[in-house]
Amino acid sequence: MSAQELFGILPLLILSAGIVILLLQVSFWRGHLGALATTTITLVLAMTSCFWVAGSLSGATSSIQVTGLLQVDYTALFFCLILLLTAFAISIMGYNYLRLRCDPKGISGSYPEEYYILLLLAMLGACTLIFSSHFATFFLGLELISLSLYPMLGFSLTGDLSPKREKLQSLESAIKYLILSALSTALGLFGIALIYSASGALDFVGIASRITELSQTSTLFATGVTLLLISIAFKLSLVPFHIWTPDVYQGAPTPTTALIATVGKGAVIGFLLRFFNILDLYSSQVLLDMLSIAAIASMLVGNLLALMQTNIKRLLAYSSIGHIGYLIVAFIIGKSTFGTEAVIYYLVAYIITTLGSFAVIGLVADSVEEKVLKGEYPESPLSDVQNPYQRAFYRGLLWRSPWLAGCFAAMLLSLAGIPLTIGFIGKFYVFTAGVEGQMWVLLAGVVIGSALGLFYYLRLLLTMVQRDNVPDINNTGAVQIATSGQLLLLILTTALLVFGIFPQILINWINAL
Amino acid sequence: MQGLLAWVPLLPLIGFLILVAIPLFHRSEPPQKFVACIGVGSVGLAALLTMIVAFTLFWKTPSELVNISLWQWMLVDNLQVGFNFHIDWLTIVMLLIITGVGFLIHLYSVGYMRDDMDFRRYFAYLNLFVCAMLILVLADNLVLLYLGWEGVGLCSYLLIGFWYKEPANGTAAQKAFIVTRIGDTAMAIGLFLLFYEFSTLNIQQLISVIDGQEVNTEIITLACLLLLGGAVGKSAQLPLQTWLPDAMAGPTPVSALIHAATMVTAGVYLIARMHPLYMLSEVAMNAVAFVGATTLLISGFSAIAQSDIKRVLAYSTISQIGYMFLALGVGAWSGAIFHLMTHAFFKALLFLSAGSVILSLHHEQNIFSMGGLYRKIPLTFICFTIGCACLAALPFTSGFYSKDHILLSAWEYHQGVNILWLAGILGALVTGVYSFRLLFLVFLGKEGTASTHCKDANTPVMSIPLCILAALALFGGLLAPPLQAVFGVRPDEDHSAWIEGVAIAMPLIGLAIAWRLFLHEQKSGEQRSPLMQFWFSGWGFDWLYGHLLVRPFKYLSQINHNDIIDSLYKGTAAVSRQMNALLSASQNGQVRWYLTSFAVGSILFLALLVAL
Amino acid sequence: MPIETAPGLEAGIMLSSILFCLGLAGLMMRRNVIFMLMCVEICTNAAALMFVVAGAHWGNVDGQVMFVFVVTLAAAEVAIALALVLQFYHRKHTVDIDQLNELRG
Amino acid sequence: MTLLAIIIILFTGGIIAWLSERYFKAGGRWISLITLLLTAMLLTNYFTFIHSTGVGTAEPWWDSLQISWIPRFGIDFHLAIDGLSFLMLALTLAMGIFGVLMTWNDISFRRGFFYFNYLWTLAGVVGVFTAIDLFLFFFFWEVMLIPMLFLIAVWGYEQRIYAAIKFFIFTQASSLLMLIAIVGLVYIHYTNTGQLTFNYNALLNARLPPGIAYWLMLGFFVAFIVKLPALPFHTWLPDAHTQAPTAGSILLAAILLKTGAYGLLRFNLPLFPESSIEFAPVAMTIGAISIIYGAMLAFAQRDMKRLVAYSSVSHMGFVLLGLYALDTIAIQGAVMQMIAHGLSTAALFALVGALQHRLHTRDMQQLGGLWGRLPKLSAIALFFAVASLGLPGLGNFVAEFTVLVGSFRTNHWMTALAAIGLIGAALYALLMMQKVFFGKLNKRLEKPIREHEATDLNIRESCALLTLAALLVFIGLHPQPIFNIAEQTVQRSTTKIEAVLNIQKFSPEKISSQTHPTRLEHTSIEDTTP
Repeated sequence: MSAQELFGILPLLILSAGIVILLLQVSFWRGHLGALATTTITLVLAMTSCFWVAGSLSGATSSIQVTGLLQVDYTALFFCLILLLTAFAISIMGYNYLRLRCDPKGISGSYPEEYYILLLLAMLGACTLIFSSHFATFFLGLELISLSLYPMLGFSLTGDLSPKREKLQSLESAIKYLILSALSTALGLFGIALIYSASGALDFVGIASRITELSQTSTLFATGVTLLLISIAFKLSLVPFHIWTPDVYQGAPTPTTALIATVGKGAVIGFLLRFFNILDLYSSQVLLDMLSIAAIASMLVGNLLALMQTNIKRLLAYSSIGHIGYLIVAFIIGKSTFGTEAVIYYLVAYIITTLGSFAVIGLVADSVEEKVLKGEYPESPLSDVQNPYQRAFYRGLLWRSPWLAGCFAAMLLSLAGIPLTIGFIGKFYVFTAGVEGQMWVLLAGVVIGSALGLFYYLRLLLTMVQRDNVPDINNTGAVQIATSGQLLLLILTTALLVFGIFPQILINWINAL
Repeated sequence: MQGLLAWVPLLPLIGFLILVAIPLFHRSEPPQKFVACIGVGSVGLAALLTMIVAFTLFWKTPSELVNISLWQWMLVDNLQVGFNFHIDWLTIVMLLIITGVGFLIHLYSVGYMRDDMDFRRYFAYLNLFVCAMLILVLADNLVLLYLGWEGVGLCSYLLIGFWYKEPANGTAAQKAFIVTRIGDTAMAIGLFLLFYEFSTLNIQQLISVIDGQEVNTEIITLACLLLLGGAVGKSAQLPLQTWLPDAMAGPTPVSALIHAATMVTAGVYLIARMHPLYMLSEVAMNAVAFVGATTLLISGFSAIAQSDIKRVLAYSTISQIGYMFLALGVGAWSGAIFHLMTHAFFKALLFLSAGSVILSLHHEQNIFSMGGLYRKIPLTFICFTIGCACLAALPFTSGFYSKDHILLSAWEYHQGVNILWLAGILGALVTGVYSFRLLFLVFLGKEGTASTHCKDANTPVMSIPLCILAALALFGGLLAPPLQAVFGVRPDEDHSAWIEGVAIAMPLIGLAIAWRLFLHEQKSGEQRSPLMQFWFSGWGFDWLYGHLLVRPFKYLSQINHNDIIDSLYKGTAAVSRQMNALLSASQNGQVRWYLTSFAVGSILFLALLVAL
Repeated sequence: MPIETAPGLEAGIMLSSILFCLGLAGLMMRRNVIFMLMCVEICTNAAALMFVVAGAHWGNVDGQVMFVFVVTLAAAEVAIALALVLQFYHRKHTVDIDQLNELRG
Repeated sequence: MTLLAIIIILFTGGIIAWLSERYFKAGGRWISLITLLLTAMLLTNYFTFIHSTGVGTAEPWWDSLQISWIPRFGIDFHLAIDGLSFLMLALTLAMGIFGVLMTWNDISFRRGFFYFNYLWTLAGVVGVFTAIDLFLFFFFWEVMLIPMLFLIAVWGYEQRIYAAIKFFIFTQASSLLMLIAIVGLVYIHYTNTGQLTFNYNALLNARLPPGIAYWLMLGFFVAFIVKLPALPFHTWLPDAHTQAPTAGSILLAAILLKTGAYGLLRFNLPLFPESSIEFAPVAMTIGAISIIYGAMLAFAQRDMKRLVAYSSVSHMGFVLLGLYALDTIAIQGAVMQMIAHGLSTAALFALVGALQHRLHTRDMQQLGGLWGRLPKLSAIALFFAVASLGLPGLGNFVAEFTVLVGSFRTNHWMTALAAIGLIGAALYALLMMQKVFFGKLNKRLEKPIREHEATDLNIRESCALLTLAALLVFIGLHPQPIFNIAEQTVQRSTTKIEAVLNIQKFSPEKISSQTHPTRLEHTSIEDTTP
């Protein structure tokens, strides 16, 4: 392992170091803000190192092969950067979430710091997954994400101020995800084993070189890839492997939901792009057809499921199923540089928007939780109007908290793919990709899905502008969210609008890869 | 000098605008005198102007055409429509009738409408009508003519429904507008056809185009029939005659001006104006003649059965216009116009007299409650008698000359006894019957229930027009309009005396029948024999159209008033909701079910792998 | 490259497939969470077995390395899982997975 | 630059109106009025071009502005104006001012935000009418929808959410088809020439394979006729109109519907001449059926706003008929109809809104006999009712007449069918007059009238409405300026189509079903004016 190789995996090293430091720090000195600081510093350093590594990649060495296991290139670094930024946002959301739920001075003394360790671990897994060029690292990365996600999903259990209902739901989501994810991992492993038995190699380049010698239609190989794809489809919650998504999203602490919806999917997409490209799986029509079918099913089923949903977290879960379906449309022509660009752009759009939506939901719920703690609000909501996760709660929000509602409206419009937002440019990419690949059936799916999607996005949006039973002008019904949360929303909304109106900025960044 | 004619339609328009704009500057209603000055004065000035121009033109060579170009209206591709007036003797005759009779009726209205709240609105509408009617006859192209055509239709609508508080009036007004619109639509299609074929809608150009070349007779026939559709609608001829009797809901002077003297004869004018076109098509000519002949008989018989004084006159108007159509159909162009003119005089006279009767009887219109009025309102009686005499074409009245002309032309046209002529003759008999029936029932005989309250309502502003019109009706026959330049000269033929004799005899027989039947009829207007009931209802046309067109249309639009197409989308939405419910049921929260779905999904994918 | 197609490969695939299916079936049928975790283990181990078989077939050690990986991760997974099951039992006094159905719709 | 300035002023005006809400409760309407007047003044800059346009000038645009926007896709921020755009902009701004004036006191809830949405809708529409980069066009096409959505959803009547969502889904779903078509067009052009551009001028010369061109054309067509709206995509309109606040209805009817027609003329016909010719009979049939069907449904309504809304369907059917007659006269007529319908229907909606504001009902069963109490309002309503039934001398007649004259040359039967719509127009217009204004005063109305809630039109409203009336009379009697301004744009569409038709004439197997018998040459006779 040369110095250059070590340099190449600098982001991973920094993350690992951060984890170790945080572990030590926590064992000596418990402190919520301190943990947050270490986490954010680690993330920032890792991001910086990404730029640094990218800077050294210029010219002849467009990628660094780190032993046989990892490969560092521009695309991977870009993904890494995006995911680290996401993690940054999630750590802020997490801070606001945990602040209200964990009371170290309480009777049982619940501590929030482990959440950050788990977050960094998940990020380490995600980055490993993106850099992986070998099934061992793929498996390692994937499992790192999953293993740290299980406790994160169930993290409400440790907060002794969390409402009882929230704890139970959190537990339920963790167990559900654990069992299903374990099965999917097993299936994926089985697939890898089949690929290995067909090709005799575990590194992607090796497999690629072997399968050209093998007959293309080796059943063993194809079955292996299919099983692996199923496992990945599970992580992406593509139909028909989507069924866990709403339950897990709903039950999990909102920052974790955001994590699973963004990093969990982004890393897998990043890996999938590399995997398909190296193995040249784009030439396999069967796989593409399979993906297309899954994509169409996802677009339709996801949006149909969301149609009458009143719980916002479930609604976003269903909508994310649809969105991954759109993403796959771009992914199918991912072989061309344009396809890659489209996938990345859509992913960035998806991440910004999803993050923003969950941030809004999480922060609104936190503000309610704060009131509960002060005794101003009933702990167990009697009606939907009092439940911050229900649509009815958002009634007339625009008149109560215009800025918050404005941000949420921007997120929703972006999800619906309306111009001036990044979601529109993303959808434009999908359409362009679809036209370029002449995939008319898929495009029809996108159109129908979008039309269905409009209904529930708009219904939510218009709920926020309802004028009946709006409290008086003196902002009694205003939702007060934390300053850090406001800042986060502001940044996300700005990014959403800037990249929506001047997409060239982001395109340039992507194409600088 | 002729350029002044452009002012003729403009003056009533200015009057209209002033009357309409008053509320913008003035909170309360202006005094009646002011309104009357504007309303009557503008038309009076227009009449004066027309007479001066006509007088000067009379001494010039008759063939001289005058065009007045105001501005280019539409110029798109080869569609060239100018806002231009074309003036020949036909126009001038029409102008004289419209402004002259119009002025008299305006004047009469000042008296008739003196107690009405909406005095100003009335004169505004009336002025607008005169303007539109003038544009109709002045237009040098069919589009501008159509403008006037629709304009008079609108004013007719407004004036029929003038007393808007009574819903029946509104219904009558709507009926009038919509029925004529059906005709107008046919006419519009006719215009499209003409433009398609000849690339121009200018009347003179059209005429010169068809003069010069071989033309497709079928197209011409079709175009003529479509134009006839418009004429039929506006002139209340079969099959679109049903609106006119109902149109009597308007104030009586309106009926005199619009539904007797001017607007309803626009169809006659149109066909006369387009006569070179019609002459090319035998079919169209026959159609016009038969429409006229049938109408004049049907409505003549209907007039016999009516009990409302104005409805009698309305049916008689339809019948008289039928005569004009008959004349047009047999090529007696100038005869038609001549009858148009005399009809304008005597029918206006009749309506205005009827108006006096109605006003004197406090808006009683049922002739069976009248009777014996000759003593109470003698001037009206005299005028009405003159009118009836003209209508029935008693010898030496103006009606006699014009109707005689028509009957002779019908005779000539087929060189002998023919169905058209017979219809005309029979019509003359019927005319005699119903006109004198009316006279006897209203003015002679026993006093009816309403007659007892009779109080002469004539004021000088009403009497003077009545007298002038009476004079015109009596002596108008001497004023044969100089239309040779327009229609060409027809050689006079000698007719055997018996034809003339029949023509003279028929009205007299009618008079006798009326004398015999109606002078001492019991006042039992309510009980009618089935035949009379059939005639009373206008030969059941209203019933027929009601069941054939109106009701099905209303039914169709009512059952579809929620828009059946929308249910398509509502259905889609419902299906989506159903599928949502179905899919939501799959999210049942059971881990083992989730595991099963995962397994099934995997198997599906593997099956896909095998299948693809 | 395989020197020759070892006869053991097919048999190994069959065996591990059957194992996997057994695990899957158990997963779908058992209601006790502990048993379900065991079934997941069976599935994972089926895959691990497959690695070993393939490694033997190709004559390289990658398969065995992967096996170690898999076993390690399975252990980690079970550790977390058991912690969660403990919480589950603590709160619901049961380990019946069917009791876990609050989230749905 | 002026175009950009207009758009920017509208956008910033909207923001200022919103912000001013905090300080002046009534600030929004003044700011919007000033903003609109300012933009209208800017637009007058282009008056100089009106007279200098000659047919056949090499440069079709009066003014254009091109700034690189997304070079990755060859997308520019490209605005340009020609005669058609100018007319549409003038209509947009005029109706914008009209809307503000007519609803001066209507809005009491969040006025600033209301006018923000109002101005942003207008800005979006101005963008639509001037964008000639296809992507930019689509961008504005969508941008104008969202503020409109808010206008309906926040300030609308009882069923506003339903109506707003319906409106949005219809337009949005159809516009996605257009997006696919745009991308497809650009992609084909790109594969043919290697030049990636969304520029309208460049794409005009794209050579498209006939089969694909047909589908692309349909993509555009559907998006545009949803907006128009024509059968069978019209059902959003009655709901949206009925539920929208008065100002929203005015914007929808007068301007937003025109974007569909504009799109057909600007994009569909010149971009896909062959397919348009092939498709013309179908489109004309849709147009004719819309005319009749719209009129029939208008007749069946009880709600006054729904009646006017369905009448819009009927009127816009004329536009569709005229455009797809592919005949200069008919297309000119369609342009005229866009303007005339904008004026007359906006006024009708304003009147219904005024009634609703005064009497709190739009149900014609609960109205009646208003003439006696509200004579000015009734008289003006009468004027616009007869305008909408196509009375000659008013703008609508000129439009409908030219449309029908022109389309008769290409398709007799459809034109004859459409002409029957004229009867339908009379039916519903007079029905409305009869039920609302004539007859006896409805008993239910006695209370509001007695309590002086229902006053007649005031000076502001009268002036606004009379100005529209005067405009309608003006274009009814002297439409030539509008024909002249639009001529160049129309010519550009028709020359392309005629060129295609000429080619088809020489290949006998492709002769379309329409026959063009030789017509007599136009002979001009000098008028002798004494």
